[in-house]
This record gives sequence, C-alpha cells and structure tokens, in this order.
Amino acid sequence: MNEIDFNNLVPYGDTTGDGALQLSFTFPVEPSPKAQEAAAQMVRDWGFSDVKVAHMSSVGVGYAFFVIFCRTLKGINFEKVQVPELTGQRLNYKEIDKRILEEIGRPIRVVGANTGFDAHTVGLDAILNMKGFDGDVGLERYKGFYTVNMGSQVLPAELIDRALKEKADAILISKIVTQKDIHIADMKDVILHLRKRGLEKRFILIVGGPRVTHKLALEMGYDAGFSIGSYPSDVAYFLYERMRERIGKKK
Amino acid sequence: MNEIDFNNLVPYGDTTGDGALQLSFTFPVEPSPKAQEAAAQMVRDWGFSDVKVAHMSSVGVGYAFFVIFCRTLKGINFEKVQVPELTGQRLNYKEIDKRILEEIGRPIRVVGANTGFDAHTVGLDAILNMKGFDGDVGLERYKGFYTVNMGSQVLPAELIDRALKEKADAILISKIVTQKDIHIADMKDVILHLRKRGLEKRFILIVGGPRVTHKLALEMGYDAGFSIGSYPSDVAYFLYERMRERIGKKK
Amino acid sequence: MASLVREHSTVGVERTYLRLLGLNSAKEQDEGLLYPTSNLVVDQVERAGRLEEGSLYWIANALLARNCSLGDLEAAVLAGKVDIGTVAAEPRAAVLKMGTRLAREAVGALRARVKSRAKIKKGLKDPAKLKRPLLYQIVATGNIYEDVLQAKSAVLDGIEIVAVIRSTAQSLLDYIPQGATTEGFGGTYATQENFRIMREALDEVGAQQKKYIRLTNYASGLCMAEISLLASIEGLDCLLNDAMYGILFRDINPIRTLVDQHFSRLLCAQSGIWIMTGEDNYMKTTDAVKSGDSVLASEFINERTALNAGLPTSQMALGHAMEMNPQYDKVILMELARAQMTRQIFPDSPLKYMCNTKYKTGDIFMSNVVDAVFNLLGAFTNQGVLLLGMPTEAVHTPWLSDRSMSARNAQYIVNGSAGMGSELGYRSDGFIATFAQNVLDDAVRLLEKIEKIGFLKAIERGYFADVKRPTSGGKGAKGVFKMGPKYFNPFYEMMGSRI
Amino acid sequence: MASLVREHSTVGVERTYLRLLGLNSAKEQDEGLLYPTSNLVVDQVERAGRLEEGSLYWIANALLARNCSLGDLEAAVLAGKVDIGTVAAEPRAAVLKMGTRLAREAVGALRARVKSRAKIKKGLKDPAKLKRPLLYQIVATGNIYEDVLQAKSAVLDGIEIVAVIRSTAQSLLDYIPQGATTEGFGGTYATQENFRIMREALDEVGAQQKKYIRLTNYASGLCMAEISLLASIEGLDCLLNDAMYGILFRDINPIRTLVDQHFSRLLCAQSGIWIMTGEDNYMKTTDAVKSGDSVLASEFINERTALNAGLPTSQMALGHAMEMNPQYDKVILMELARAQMTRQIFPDSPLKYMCNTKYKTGDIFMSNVVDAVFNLLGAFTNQGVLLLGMPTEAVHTPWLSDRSMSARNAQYIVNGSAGMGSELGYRSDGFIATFAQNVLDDAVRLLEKIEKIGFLKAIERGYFADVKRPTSGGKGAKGVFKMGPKYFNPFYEMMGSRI
Ligand code: B12
Ligand code: B12
Ligand SMILES: Cc1ncc(COP(=O)(O)O)c(C=O)c1O
Ligand SMILES: Cc1ncc(COP(=O)(O)O)c(C=O)c1O
Repeated sequence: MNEIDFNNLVPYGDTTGDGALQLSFTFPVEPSPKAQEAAAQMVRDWGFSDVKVAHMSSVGVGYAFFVIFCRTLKGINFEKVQVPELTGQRLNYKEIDKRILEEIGRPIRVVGANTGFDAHTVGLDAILNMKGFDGDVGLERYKGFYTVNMGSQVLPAELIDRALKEKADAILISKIVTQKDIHIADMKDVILHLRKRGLEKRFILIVGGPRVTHKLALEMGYDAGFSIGSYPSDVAYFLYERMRERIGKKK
Repeated sequence: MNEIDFNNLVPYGDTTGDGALQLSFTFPVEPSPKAQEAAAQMVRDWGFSDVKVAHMSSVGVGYAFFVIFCRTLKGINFEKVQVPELTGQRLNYKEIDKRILEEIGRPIRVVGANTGFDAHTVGLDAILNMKGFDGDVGLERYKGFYTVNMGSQVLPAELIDRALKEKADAILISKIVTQKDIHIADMKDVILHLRKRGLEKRFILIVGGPRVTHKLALEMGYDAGFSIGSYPSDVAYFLYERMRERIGKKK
Repeated sequence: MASLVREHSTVGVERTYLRLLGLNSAKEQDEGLLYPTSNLVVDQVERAGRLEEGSLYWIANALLARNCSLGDLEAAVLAGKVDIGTVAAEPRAAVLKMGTRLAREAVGALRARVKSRAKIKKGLKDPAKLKRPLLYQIVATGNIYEDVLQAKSAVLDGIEIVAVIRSTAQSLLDYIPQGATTEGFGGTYATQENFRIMREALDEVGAQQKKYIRLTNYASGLCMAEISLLASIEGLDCLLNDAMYGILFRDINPIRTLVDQHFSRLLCAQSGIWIMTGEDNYMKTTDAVKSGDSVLASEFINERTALNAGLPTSQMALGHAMEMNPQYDKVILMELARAQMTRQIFPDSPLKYMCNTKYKTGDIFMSNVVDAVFNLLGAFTNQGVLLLGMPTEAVHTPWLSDRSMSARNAQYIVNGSAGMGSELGYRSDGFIATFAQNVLDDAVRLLEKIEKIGFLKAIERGYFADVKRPTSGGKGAKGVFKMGPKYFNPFYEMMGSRI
Repeated sequence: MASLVREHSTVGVERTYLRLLGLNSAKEQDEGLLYPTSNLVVDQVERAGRLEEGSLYWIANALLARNCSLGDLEAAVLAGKVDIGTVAAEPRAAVLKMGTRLAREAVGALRARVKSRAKIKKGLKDPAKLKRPLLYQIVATGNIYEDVLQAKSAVLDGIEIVAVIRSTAQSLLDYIPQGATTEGFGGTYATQENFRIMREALDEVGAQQKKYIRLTNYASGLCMAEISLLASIEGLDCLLNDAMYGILFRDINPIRTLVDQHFSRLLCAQSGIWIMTGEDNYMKTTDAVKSGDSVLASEFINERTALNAGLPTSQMALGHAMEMNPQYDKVILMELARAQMTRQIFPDSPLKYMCNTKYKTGDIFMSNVVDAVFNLLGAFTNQGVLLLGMPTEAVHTPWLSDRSMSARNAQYIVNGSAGMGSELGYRSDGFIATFAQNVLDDAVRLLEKIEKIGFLKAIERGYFADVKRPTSGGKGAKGVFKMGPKYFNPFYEMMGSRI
C-alpha cells in the first residue's frame, strides 16, 4: 500500500494516492456526443485526468446533465494549511455553570438575534433557549448566563441598542441564508454599526450558521464563529474562557 | 436573462452563465476544521471560486468525505469542439432488412465476441441475439445478417480465425470492464493481431461498451464505437451503409 | 371567530374589492417604486375617515358625483386629479344602487374569467383526476424569466404543480408590487404580471404535454386577499393559505389575518382554487414527533374556516409533513402512521404532504434517500400532492439539475408503487395504529381546551408552536377597522359566505 | 444426483482431503508461481494411474512405506525426493488403518479449530442473533492490504458481513494461489493467507465494536471444496456456493460441480459456515420479471443438495435479488411480491437478498434511490442478509466513500423501519399475492418437468438461464473420475454425509 503524502494530499478513491473525485454539472445544450466530448474536454482543461463521463442525460428543457469521475495529482500541502481552531474543551453544562459562578462571580450577559432579513431562528434558539440542542441545554437554562433572544429580522442598530441597555457582555448573531453572500454582507453590517459608535471592543462578538467558519468569523472581526453541529455548551465554554480573559484571570 | 455564451460554455446551476458545479471526494485524514479548510483551499487552487463546503463527514476509518459546490468561469469553446458522430439515420429493422437484401444482395456476415477476460455478455447479446434490446430485435433476427456470437473470454487469435472461416464482413467486440483501462488494452490487442496478419482492412471493425465512444473507437483504428443505449438497429444501419460503400454504391 | 369576521374589515380586503372592480394599475412614485391604485384609493378614503362605510361605497359615490366611467376615474386618481376621500357625498340610495351594480358586474366578470379557464382545462388531461399523488416542485430564482425556464423544465421532467416561491420580504409588504420582476431574495415577487407570464408558460408546456399543469403561489401575509384575487384573475390553481401561519410565524395581527383570510377563501371557493395550508411549519421549530397534535388540530381549524367560506373539501389541500429526525428508531413507521392517519381523517382532501427539510444536511446523497422514503410513504398513503424534496435542501435554492433529480426520484417511486395502498393493511393493535391513535387523542384534547377558552385566547396563550400572540398586537393591526353601521359590502352575500 | 456423487470423485476433492491432513504448503515453480503441494501429490498419484483408490490411500501408503511423519513426507515431496504415485504398495489393511487414523485426526483437528472460533464469537454480540437483515458489502481492490483498510471502514460504518470479491480469472484456475497478494483483476485472490489477514483484521475491528463480524468468500469454480476447507480453517463464516452457477455461468463440467459441491458443503456443515447461493445470476441475463420461476426452482434444488450434505436450513442463505427494470410500472410491488414470497417459502433461511445492479446507470443519485427502495423492501420482508447496492454500481468497483454512502442509506432505512414486517399485512386477492402465486405455480411446473427427465438432462436442454450444458463437456471434466472398487474415503461418513 502506498504511503499518504501529506505534502501533497490528494483525494482517496480506493487506492492511496489515486486522487479520485466525482463531479456533476449541467450544460445548457442538448445531450449529444458533442456535448459529452465538450464536457470531458472542459474537465481535462481544468487539469483533471482519467476523465470518465459516467452519465449524460437530458434535464427538463433539454439541457445536458453530467456525472463525471476523474483524477488529479494536484493536492494540497496539508502540513502548511493554517486554520484557527476553537480550542474549547468540552465540558458539561453543570461544570461550566459552576466555574462561571465561582470564577466570574456573576452571570454572563448575552443578547442574540437574527439580523437582516433572515428569519431562520431555529439555530439561534438551539443555542439560547432553555430547550437547547440535541440534549444539550441552552444558555437560558444556565445560572451562569443572563440571556436575551431578540428573534428574527432585527436591525443592527436595534440589536446594539438592546445590548447596551442590557449591559451585555456578548452579542450573538445567526446567519442562515447565504444566497448572494448575504450572510457576509450582514455580518459586516453589524461590525460597521459598532465601529461607527466606537463600540468595536465593547462586546464579545459571536456569529453562527451553517456556512460560517471560525476562520471566516475572525476575518470579519468577530471573536468566534460556530458552524453546523455546534452545541450550546461549546458556546458557553467559549464565553466563559473569554470572560476570564476579560476579567484578567487568564491571558 | 443572460445569453448563453457558446464560445465559453460554462455549467448552468440556476442562472445562465453562473458556472455552478458540484464535487465530492474523500481525504485520507480525519474530519476537522483543518481538513475542511484544506479541502476548500485545494478546490480554490484548482481554479474554482465561491467554494462552499456543504458537507464534511467521517467515513469508516475516519477519513473525511466532502460535498462541495463551487463555480468556474473557465468553460469550453463549444463551437470548436470536434467530435465524429455516427451519422446513422434511425430506420426500423424491416426497412433496413429490405434495403440490405435489395442493395447488398446477400446477408452481411458478422462475428462478435467479448475478448480478453471480459465475461459481460449482456451488451453484445443485446446487439446480436434474436431477442435484441429494449424491444429492438437483434441482428440474428434479420434476414440481412448472418450472425456468429462467440460469447465471452475469447482470444483475439480465435476471433480472427473464426471471422476468416466464416468469411465475415465485420467483427464486433464488446468491452465492459474498464478497470485500469483494460478495455483500451484489449481493443489495441485485436488491432495488433489483425495488423500482424495483414488484415487491418479486411473487416469492418466495431466495438461497443459503456465507456466506448465513437471518437475513441476511431482513434483506436475501429470503424465505429457504440456506447450506452445503442440499439441493434443503429448497428445494423451502420453496417448496411458501410457495406454499400464497400461494394461501391456510395462514397 | 365568525362574529369577528362579520364585524371587521381591513385595508387589505378593501383594496381587494377595488381590484375586483378592475383597479389593478399602479402609479410610479419616487425611486421608481410602483404603488398600486387600490392602495392609493384606500389611503385616500382612510385619510378622510370614511373607511367605515367601505371603499366600494366611496368609489360608487365618486362615479356618481363625476358621472364618468371607472376607467376615467382611475386615470384621474393616477393623475392626482381626484381624491376619492374628499369627493362630495351623493344620496345614499343612488350610491348603493351604483355600488351593487359595480359589484355584480365585477363578480360576473370574474366568473367569466374562471369559466374561460375551465375551457382550457377541458382540452387537456387533468392529472388530478387521473392519479394521486400529484408532483409539486418550487422555482425560486428571483427572476421570473429564469423561473419560466426552470418551471418548464420541471414540467418536462414530470412535475404537475409548479409553485413560485415569493421573495422573502414580500409577506410583510402592505401592497403588491407591480409588473414583471427580475430581482428577488430567496424567491420571486408575486405580481399580477409575473402570474400572467408563468401561467402562459405553463399553459404552453402543458399543451405540448396534453396535460393540465397547476400553478401555485402564496396568499399569505398582509395582502392575502388581494393575492387571491390576482390569482383568480390570472388563472392560478392553488394558493398557500393558512388560518394561523401569518399570526404565528409572521406576527401579523390575528384579526387582520382572520378577516383577510375569509375573503381570500371566498375568492378561492368561487374560482375553484385549492387552498394549501401550512401545518408543516409547526414541525420546523419543534420536534415533529411531538407536534402531531397541533398539526392535526390546525388542520381541523383550517377545515372549519374553509367551510365557512364555502370551500368544498375537494379544494382543501390540508398540509402536513415528514419532518422527523431520520436518525430516530422506527422513524419510518412513525411517519407512516401520521401520513396514513391524516389520509383517513380527511379522505376527500387533496392532502399536501411535504418532504423532510429540517434534518437535511449537505450530504446530498443521503438527502436523496430521505426523499425516496418520503415519496414512497406519500404514494403508499395516497396523498393528494407531494411537495418533492431536493437533494440540496440544506445547501441552496434548487438548481435545474436538483429539480430534475428530485423528479426522477419521485417518478420512479410513484409509478413503481402504484396501487400499493390497496395492497397492504395495518395491524389494528400494532405500533403504527397505536401511534396514530395517540396523536388523534391528543389533538382532540387540545381542541377541547381551545373550544373552552376560544380561539384568540388560545393564540394569546401560545397553544400553537409555543408562540404567544396578543389579539391587539402584531403587524398590520392598524389596517383593521370595525365596520360602521352604514358599511356597504355586497360581496360576501354574492359570493356565498356562510358567515 | 446422489448416486453420481457416490460413484465419482474429482482432483479437486482429492486435493481437499490432502489439505485436510495438513498439506497446505506450496512449491515455487518457474516465474515464481507457487504451486500447492496438494496439487503436486494429486498430479503424482494421477500420473501413476492410482487415483481410483483415492489420494488419502496413497498418502497413508507412503507414510507407512517411509515410516516417517507427514511433515517429513511433505518436505520430501517439496524437495522432489519422493513421488507419492510410485511409492511401493504396502499391505492394504495397514494402509486403511493408517488412513483412517489420519482422517480421524484431521477431522478432529478441524473440529477443534471450529470450536476455538466459537469461543471468539461467544465473547461478542452476534448481529445474526439480534436482528434481520444483516448488512453485507464487498471489497474488491485487488490488494489484500487495501482491502483490509476498506473492510474495516465498512465495519465502522455499520457493515456486518464483509465479502472479499475474487480476482476474475480465479474461478477457472485448477489450483489455489498461495500467500498474501496485492494484484488482482476486479477482485483479490482467494488464498489461505489472504483469508487469515482479513479474518484477523475483522476480528480486531469486531472486538473494538464488541460485535462479531462475518467474512465471506467464494467456494465456486474448480477449487470449490478446497476453498471451503481453507475457509473452515481460517474461520470464514459464509461462502458463495451454488449448485448450478459453475455449470451455467462458468461452463464447468456438471459432475465435477456436483461432486466438488457435495464435499464443500459437508465442510460447511461441520464448520457452521453459511452457504450463499447464486440465484441472482439468472436475472442478469434474462428479464427478472420473467425469471422468477427459475430462481425459485433453483432455490429448491440448492436446498435439497444442501440437506444432502447435512446443512441445516439456518445455514442456507438462499439467494435472490431485486433486478427488475425500475422503469416498469408497479415494479416495486412486483419486487415486494417476490421478496415476501421467498421469505414465506423459506422461513428459517437467512435469505441473501441482492440489490439492483443491472439497471443501474451512471446516474449515481438515482442509483442511490433504487438502493433505498431495495433496503426498505429487504427490511420490510425480513430478509436475512442485504447485499447492499452501491451508487456507483455502473461505474467502478466501490470507492471508500461509495461504501460509506451505501451504508448510511441502509442504516437509516433498516433502523427506521424496524418491525415494519409485523405491522402490515397483504391483501389475499391483490396484485402482490397473485403475482407471487403465479411465480410459485410456474416454479412447481418447472420442477415437475425436471423431475421427469432428471437434473442432468434438464441442464443439457437449457432449462436454466437459456444455457445448454452437456454432461460430459465443460471445464474440469478431465479431473472427474469414477471411484475404483477399492476407493478409500472415510470422510463422507465421518462428516455425516447423507449420500
Ligand atoms: C426551517 C427552515 C425554514 C423555516 C424557518 C423557521 C424558523 N423559525 O427558523 C421557514 C419555513 C420559515 C423558512 C423560510 C424560508 N427559508 Co428556510 N429553511 C429551513 C431549513 C429547512 C432548516 C433550517 C434549520 O432550522 N436548521 C436546523 C438548525 C438547528 O441548524 P442551523 O440553523 O444550521 O443552526 C446550527 C448551527 O448553524 C449553529 N448556529 C446557527 N445560528 C447560530 C447562532 C449562534 C450565535 C451560534 C453560536 C450558533 C449558531 O448552531 C446551530 C445548532 O448546531 C433550511 C434547510 C436546511 N435543512 O438547512 C431551509 C433554508 C435555510 N431556507 C432557505 C430559504 C431560501 C428560505 C426562504 C427565503 C424561502 C422563501 N422564499 O420563502 C424563507 C424565508 C426565510 C427568511 N426570511 O429568512 C434556504 C436558504 C438558501 C441559502 N443558502 O441561502 C434553505 C437552505 C433551504 C433551501 N435549500 O432553499 N425556512
Ligand atoms: C450483469 C453484470 C455482471 C454479470 C455478467 C453476466 C453476463 N453474462 O454478462 C456477472 C455477475 C457475471 C458479472 C461479473 C463480474 N463483474 Co460485472 N456487472 C454487471 C452489471 C451489473 C451490468 C452489466 C450489464 O449487463 N449491463 C446491461 C447492458 C445491456 O449494457 P452494456 O453492457 O453497457 O451494453 C450496451 C452498450 O454498452 C452497447 N454495447 C455493449 N457491448 C457492445 C458490443 C457491440 C458490438 C456493440 C455494437 C454495442 C455494445 O450496447 C449495449 C446495449 O445498449 C455491471 C454494472 C452496471 N450496471 O453496468 C457490472 C460491472 C460491469 N461488473 C464489474 C465487475 C468488476 C465484475 C467482476 C470482475 C466482479 C468479480 N470480481 O467477480 C465479475 C467478473 C466478470 C468478468 N470476468 O468480466 C464492474 C466493472 C468495473 C469497471 N468499470 O471495470 C461493474 C461496472 C460493476 C461494478 N461497479 O463493480 N457482472
Ligand atoms: C401558509 C404559508 N404562507 C407563506 C409561506 C411563505 O413564507 P412568507 O411568509 O415569507 O411568504 C409559507 C411557507 O411555508 C406558508 O406555509
Ligand atoms: C455462486 C457464485 N460463485 C462465484 C461468483 C463469482 O464469479 P467467479 O465465477 O468469477 O468467481 C458468483 C457471483 O455472483 C456466484 O454467485
């Protein structure tokens, strides 16, 4: 068996190093031998080899849909990939609660909302509300958190006003709709509003959503990003750690 | 709505010109934010934009499986794609039969086989045997054909001997297994055997199989290649036309 | 509920009456926004404090006063030359006579349109008469022309009902945008012209296929009744329309919703439009295994309010969905129990059964498998309409190829399992029967509780979807008013309201 | 059939006896080929014209003559120092005594091995005792080490039976390759060492999962009985093994097949190995809708011949498959009818139910959907083993991710529909019942015809799979011989043959 080359990590089909992958797409032309050849050539032009057109069929109005298998030698230097990771240990809610009350000495105050047009509250509710997510209770249930959930379609200005009023330590926003990168625009929007009011450093800023990565969040000026499958206790732990830093218990 | 640009035909997702496609592959490392970032970066390095990692999950031993959506501007000049097409009109079996008997004046003699290790006879049988394919009767049923089906795992030398013995006009081979491009090797093999015996021009040479294209067949020295969904009547019509050329009725 | 509807009107309903008379133009405002004539007129009447007699009354009054045609009056309003609110009052008897004539003509014209559509239908095979379930897919590009391409494509792939999803912000707009639109957010604006364009496209592709293709949109939000009217005019076949959706999920004032809804359903009744109710939504925010009772209770409520508007059961596509977590043990049995139960409780309804969406992930291969199970359960239990799932549900609004895959999936399963429902029977003391019986019992208990305290109180106390909505709150509350003692509205009667 | 088996032996069976004694080494030939000692010895005995007394007799004879241990004798054979065929004959009584002792020890040793495996099983949960169906997948990389990675992966994804697919040419080899192999064509060579490596890997991952994982290979082709022996020694749990597959699809001599098979099944019986029969193959070359009768008839034949070898029904994984064209109307009902019928006719068999393969296309999304239906039918009708489909069936031998998708598909459906079989009942005069009854009637008619003319004649006349095979023709015919009057074979009796 071949060794895995981490300096040029390629996809794995059924043999180490085979670089095998699958593609599918639609061409706005009728299926035909010419369309098939065009699809294969295009994929070869993209730099792939062993291009197998496994399937071509007509879609509705007569566009050609393809399923293609191919290979590549062009991998990625895995050793050099840098990605900020949320280091958060996983602790259970009682333990986190205990530590907050002992070490922070008061509940952490958080305000959450779906900003912009986004009305998908399930993700935010999963983090904030009593009920929580998949058996992991929400922040509302913790003695160590004071939680305000403003719900959906909240304007950045309203959110910031409320956060100030509640003397919040942290602001949590949720971005689910990603069409035309609206989630990015909306994330920026909150930061701009904060900046305009000189409040960039005032709150711990957290954003979540299925296409949010921690890396993206950091790049946009947030303190953390939480993606698919995040649990309330992950967020709680992160907030607890940040609060410790803020009150000077840890660098 | 945008116009389709045939000089740079790109995939179609939901808007003309969006260049949208789907990929999936496996990395031989555990799923992690780092693996996700590596996958996204690699896809960007391949030249794609708007890279969305829609899914990452653990496969068995802990390899990371990805489903990715992305875009490209790099299409293909569709106008310039050249592909030999089997011009074959589609006629029904009775009409072809009539023409053969009228114009060729005798049954066309064909010998077919699966060469090499290949034991997948269903495709060849579909073309040659009485029963045919999907309601379209096989060559054996035509008065205009004399058919010999040698079945599977036939050696090139045996096939050629038999074709000579049967005074065949055409040799038909079927290549279904394609692992390690064995179908290409086997296609070559038949040609080499013919060449060695000075018989390259002696027979009309036809090859069929799911990964055979007409273009590939021509490149390999065959007269025609038939792929997925070919009907016996397509093959019959092609043979009839070629025979007319051979006996000088058409250039 | 009935008395609330009898006593109140809303700006939405008033605008609908005006549109019914034919006032469907719009005026260009600042920034190119097209503001509908019906809104202009209702605004004028309201500003003048005359709304409590009803907008129809004041239009009739203006026609008498100016002694002109409706067309001329419309032109004058658009040109800013007349304010309906300030036209001097004519004698009441004459106004009522004129108003009644206008209304009768309007209803007659609408009925004529409905009849002319019926002719188109007659020439084609109607899938609804030939089979169950019908296959339903959405288009949602934001651009009506791209939508047309995609809708035709869907039909060619075997789809029988096309839904054009609305742009997100639209449900809270208090007017209907005008004209063909090419920009939308997660969907395409519902406008009369967009309806017309899509209707024409579907008629065309339907004619090619010799099959009648149904078109759906949303009669929901602050323009519920107006949308129903435009849909009736433009020949739509179904409308998403729910008794509580706006209240619970869009925080629209409860009375506004009930009043708008009653008239919107009267329109549907007379136009042969199926309403499609939104019970699937209860399962998006709560665990679907547990929300069976509220789904069923809501179906009973939707049925009751639809009967009040004269809708026959055959036009009630009551909604439900397969939204349980696919990782649960016996999840397929639980889903089957619910689907079969709903079928048996509402045997004549073309039930609208929705695929799993919430537990879809970016694993498009698995997503396709969950949809296959949905298709099989839907076909097996003889649902009326299958809202087909998309492999990319958790990723993006559907691509052309996603819709095609989804259609292939459904075609295979629905054709392959034809007749399955009459082949298999349920064990009477089994898991499935017990599960279904429990849901029914819970729903009955819930309805009994609601009956005791009344519908509005139940909503205030959060009996549905854990959401509490006060009767006086919510969006569009300002557009609700108590009819005056002289309020004039011949439409209810003409259209056979049972309230 | 029984008398044929009583009167004939084959080189394959003779080699198996030698391997049973422990002669499992091999000798390096030209080009590095490793030729098994058992083949060398049988060749020697055959060349000397002594085969009709049986190979065991001549081994016993040689041991007596040379007065040495079996190990020494083996070394001498490998070194080319002795030709078993030409060793002078010792007194018959002494040889028989020695032979009987050897055989008894050999059978005892094998039984001890089987017992020691039973211990390993005891410590783990056995899925076969806990649930139906078990999930079965293949690995087929050609390289046993890559196979190990993929097999472990499959187990971690929930697979309970792993089959290592053999390299294509192997079924027609008249010897078993030796050692670990890393090159194969569409599969991996079946060798004793490859068996051992995979067994160890599965035991390891099984221990992690606290679950007993079954391993399968092919006891088929010219080394049918030898493979069964090596499988018994190395602790395999199942073997693809069919009464007619070799004859029809590999053109192997019918008598060779029947004789080899009987001993191979005797071995399976004593080692607790499930045989898995190959009826799915009939549907690959004919229309599956029409081949129901030959599938069922073949199952009866496989059952009969297995009973002859003392195999209990619980070790007969009779094969069938879902191979109808997915585009047929009611195809799901027809498949359901066949699956349910097979279940009811063979209630105690761990039926091996195979997914659709022939009508798979490169549309991997649709392929996944067809597999979902297969999984549901399989779970619903309580099949013993599901041979899981692969989305890429029409494209390539499975990639790691294909297997994983396939497993996710099955897990969801099998868990989700647990208990479905006892929830639903069939209408007694419905399409499904009628379809199944017709298949049964046709199969009975076919079996009656076969009974009249006899099994070998039926094969000669092409009653199965439209293939005609003369009794004297086919591959491996030369390796069949009539036992002489002095033929010595205590194994049948020791192993409880009923023939
Ligand atoms: C439920 C749902 C709805 C419900 C929402 C109900 C509600 N109150 O939330 C309803 C029916 C109202 C709805 C409507 C629409 N929807 Co919707 N909807 C979904 C659906 C099916 C599930 C979303 C969900 O609840 N997931 C479950 C939760 C738990 O997961 P999650 O949100 O990812 O949250 C987790 C993490 O991301 C993270 N997280 C999320 N937020 C936060 C916040 C913080 C602070 C932290 C720490 C973590 C965190 O933690 C959570 C737990 O692990 C998705 C499809 C899908 N399967 O994803 C479509 C989907 C999101 N909807 C979509 C669309 C387009 C719409 C509409 C615009 C359609 C229309 N035109 O009508 C409307 C309008 C809504 C609007 N204005 O935004 C698209 C978005 C496309 C895109 N990529 O942009 C999707 C993907 C469906 C599709 N393929 O078309 N929808
Ligand atoms: C049926 C089948 C078998 C049967 C074959 C029975 C038989 N007598 O043919 C059996 C069970 C024996 C079998 C065995 C094996 N198979 Co197999 N088999 C298939 C299967 C399921 C269907 C093939 C088929 O019949 N298609 C239907 C016919 C009608 O389509 P077709 O062959 O493409 O033919 C059409 C055209 O291509 C064309 N055509 C084809 N030939 C010709 C010839 C001429 C002259 C012309 C004009 C046209 C033409 O016209 C036909 C009609 O339109 C495929 C998977 C799949 N769904 O494709 C795997 C498949 C082909 N098998 C495969 C393998 C690996 C094997 C084995 C090697 C596995 C093993 N180790 O045991 C063995 C060994 C066989 C061998 N020595 O070659 C792989 C090949 C992988 C690859 N790409 O290389 C496949 C793709 C399955 C998989 N994913 O692993 N197989
Ligand atoms: C009844 C009803 N109306 C409307 C909608 C659509 O949402 P919006 O309120 O954004 O139009 C839905 C969505 O499921 C619905 O069920
Ligand atoms: C009984 C049996 N033996 C063997 C095989 C495999 O083929 P081969 O003969 O190449 O080993 C199969 C395939 O399905 C089978 O069913």
